[in-house]
Amino acid sequence: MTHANDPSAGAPMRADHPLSMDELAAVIAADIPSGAFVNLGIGQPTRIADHLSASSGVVLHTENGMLNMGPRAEGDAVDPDLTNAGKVPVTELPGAAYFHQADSFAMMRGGHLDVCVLGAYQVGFQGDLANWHTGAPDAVPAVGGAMDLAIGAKEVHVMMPLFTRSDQPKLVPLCTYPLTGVGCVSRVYTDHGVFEVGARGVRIRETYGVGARELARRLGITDPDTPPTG
Amino acid sequence: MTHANDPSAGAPMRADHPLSMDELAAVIAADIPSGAFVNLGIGQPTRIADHLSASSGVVLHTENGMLNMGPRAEGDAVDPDLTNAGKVPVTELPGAAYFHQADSFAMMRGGHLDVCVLGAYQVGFQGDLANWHTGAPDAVPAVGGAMDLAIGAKEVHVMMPLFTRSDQPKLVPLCTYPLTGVGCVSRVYTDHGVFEVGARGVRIRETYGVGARELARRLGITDPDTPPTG
Amino acid sequence: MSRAEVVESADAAVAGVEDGATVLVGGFGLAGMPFDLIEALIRQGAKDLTIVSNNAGNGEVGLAALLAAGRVRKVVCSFPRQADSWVFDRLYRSGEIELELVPQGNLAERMRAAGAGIGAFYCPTAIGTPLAEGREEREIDGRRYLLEYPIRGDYALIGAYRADTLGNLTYRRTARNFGPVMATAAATTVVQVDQIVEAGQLDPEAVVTPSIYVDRIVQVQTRRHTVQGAR
Amino acid sequence: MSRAEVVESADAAVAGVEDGATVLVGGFGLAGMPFDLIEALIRQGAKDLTIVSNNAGNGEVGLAALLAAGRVRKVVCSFPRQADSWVFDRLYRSGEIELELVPQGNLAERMRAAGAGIGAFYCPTAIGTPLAEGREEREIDGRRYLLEYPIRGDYALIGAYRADTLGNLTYRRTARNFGPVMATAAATTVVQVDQIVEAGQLDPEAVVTPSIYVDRIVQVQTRRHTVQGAR
Repeated sequence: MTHANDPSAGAPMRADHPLSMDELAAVIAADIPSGAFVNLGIGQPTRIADHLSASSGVVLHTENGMLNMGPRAEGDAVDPDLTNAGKVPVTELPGAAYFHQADSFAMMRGGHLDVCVLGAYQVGFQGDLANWHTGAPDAVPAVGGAMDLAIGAKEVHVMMPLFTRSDQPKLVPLCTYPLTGVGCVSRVYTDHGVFEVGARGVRIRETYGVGARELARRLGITDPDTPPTG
Repeated sequence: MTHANDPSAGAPMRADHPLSMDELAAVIAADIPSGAFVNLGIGQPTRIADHLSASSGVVLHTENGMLNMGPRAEGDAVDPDLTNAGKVPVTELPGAAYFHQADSFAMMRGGHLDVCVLGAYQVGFQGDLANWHTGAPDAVPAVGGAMDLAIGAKEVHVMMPLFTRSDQPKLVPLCTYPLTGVGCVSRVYTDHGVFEVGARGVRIRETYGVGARELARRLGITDPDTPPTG
Repeated sequence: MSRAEVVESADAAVAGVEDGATVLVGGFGLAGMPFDLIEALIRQGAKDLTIVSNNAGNGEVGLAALLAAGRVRKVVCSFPRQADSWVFDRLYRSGEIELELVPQGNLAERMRAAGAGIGAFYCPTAIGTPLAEGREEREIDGRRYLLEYPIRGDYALIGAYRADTLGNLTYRRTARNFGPVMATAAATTVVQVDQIVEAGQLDPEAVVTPSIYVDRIVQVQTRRHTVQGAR
Repeated sequence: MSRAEVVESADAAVAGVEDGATVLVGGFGLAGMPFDLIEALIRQGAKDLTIVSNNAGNGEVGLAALLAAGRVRKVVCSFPRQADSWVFDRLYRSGEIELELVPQGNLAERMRAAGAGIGAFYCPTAIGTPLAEGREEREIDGRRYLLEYPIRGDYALIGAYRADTLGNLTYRRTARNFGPVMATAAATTVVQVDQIVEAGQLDPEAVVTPSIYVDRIVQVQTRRHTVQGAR
């Protein structure tokens, strides 16, 4: 099995405005290599499925035990025995397979998924991921399969708004929220731009409606690789 | 799941002659509790299957990946894709299930089999088992699933002639052959008698064509539990 | 002996569950949840239970009803917080219930280990996170792992689709989830199914849980529920 | 990317196997052995191979033919000694081939661990025996265990019954044996099947190896052999 993702694969999108989450989902979908095995996290990342064409041959995995998951089920197609990881009724595509939880997580943890796309509270410049717990003392913690995906998928990508409602960056030098995984994220898709992160630090791949220099300044990115235009 | 075997279950067989391996197989078959899940080792123990009635509800496991294995296949029923652990073509009974090797050995090692019956080179008074390697320097060693059964089945029983061709006992104070498992055997069925072995030492349950005192003397058994008659 | 027993009612199926028992409960959200067995367990009355399940109940049904009845001392699960997990949330916030949070893959693999005779295993999940606390760490081939121990149940209550009279099981779609793993990890495995057929009626190639793992089977009119966008 | 490729010949299926590679070879005796892939591997010419398989060849066919061709440096297996394993026996006794003997359950579980991301695991098999030598021991809950590490393959060559065009597999009876485990443990998994069908033609509940584990598929006229009473 070869490495699923080529950083140069996504044709940079030139946008003069911050992207909606739906536009962002289309950007991510276009980046996913044909034939890849992909897990889409609950929440925003599930939108990506709507932008994957059947001809892409992308196969969706859902951690509750299925490969070749189809779109959300509507009306009579709803079967309570067939849901995605978010417990939303979905459908089955030709060539689907069902398996139990130990087999499903063996698949995830054994490095067989090419890409997973997760939501996040924060991502660190080195690729640390925080997406399971705000750390608030009265919060009920819940982790699900997030930590398994973080260490298991060949490529862990994040889809999130770049700033909180109170305008704090969610791409940060060091996460302050409890971690889901260490150094596991390689790419972050946001409404304001796409970032490569990891051991060598953060690099801005493209921006939407903001200049790269301006974005780098707001986030405190000093990497010289950051392209001068946005 | 409850303990499969009751030491008092086998109605003692009164025989005035050493048993043939086939007669011994019948003794063992009669001891196997109704409905038990059983693995029969390659070689002599496979004969036991011929003495299990369908009404016993005993379910045979074969470590190459099947439950509810049927008798040896003959003629047109031979299917090269359906063999026992000895690679002999067998048949399938109603209610059979197939599974792969990791699942099959999970079943064995997880303590789910009620009884396995294995052949042996030697058994120690404390229940040590030696059945995989003579220790001869020019021998090609082979272990298969023997060590997994030794640690995995709830009850490990041995079926063997009590003496070698050169008249050496095979039930011995301490095994001299390389071990398959430590203290794992609880009962030894032989042509001359049946023995309970284990941490408390060896006890003669019944004898065939020889007195218990005489047998105890030949084997060097000093346990006072040994019954006085044979 | 170990042969599975077909019983006449969900009440008969859950007979004997002791106070303080550890009970593995199948289901991912509501898919695969053994509603009838849980309701029978509520009637049966065992208390001070430790429940191992992926979630901690949805709405007022199934596991949530057992929690609401005050029978559960501790929940071991991966994802208690859901849009409709108000029963658990209230008990947790008021300190009336203990929570052990386990990543979903560890939950599954630790039960598999229990069923497979594995004493412990090294897994990279949760390295460097708060859930690594108190766990032994080891580096193998340059990668960091945590040592994880088996999770065993006194009972497993699971839902399946079809059983044959010997106890072989098949499941439906993603309702399969934890059933096959829990069936291997419990001393006594109790299954509710839609349909019981004669031995020989299930395709031996398609049996998911072999009969050796099943102790009691009851046929019920399984109700199925959906949770829309809950997790 | 990872999507399985249907190739036209066994020769195309084994293209690229490097000298010195570790190759997992399916089959228990002759049941499930991928004869056509092995013959293609002999033609392909890779040498100095490490072969991981349950046995070490029967008669003159399959694995025995690969050994006879002098391509194998080392065999990792559980049961080399069989009535008709004369090829291996000769090479072993003359010191021309190395043997690593692994209990059958460890062979399977160590490959499963490789496929499942488990760094190592504790198992009671072989405790107190010569095969425990050099292994780390640990007591857990009063029982003794040995630490076992994953076995990974560069390639897996396996036989299955049906594949769909995506690479989902089903097997036949006990020919299933090591196939599903090996498929998860190799960087490149190559499968010979009796029949390739369109996606959607296999029952999703009865798929044994999901497509994600399969890289190359070739349809062949599988020959089946029996070994009478060999082991």
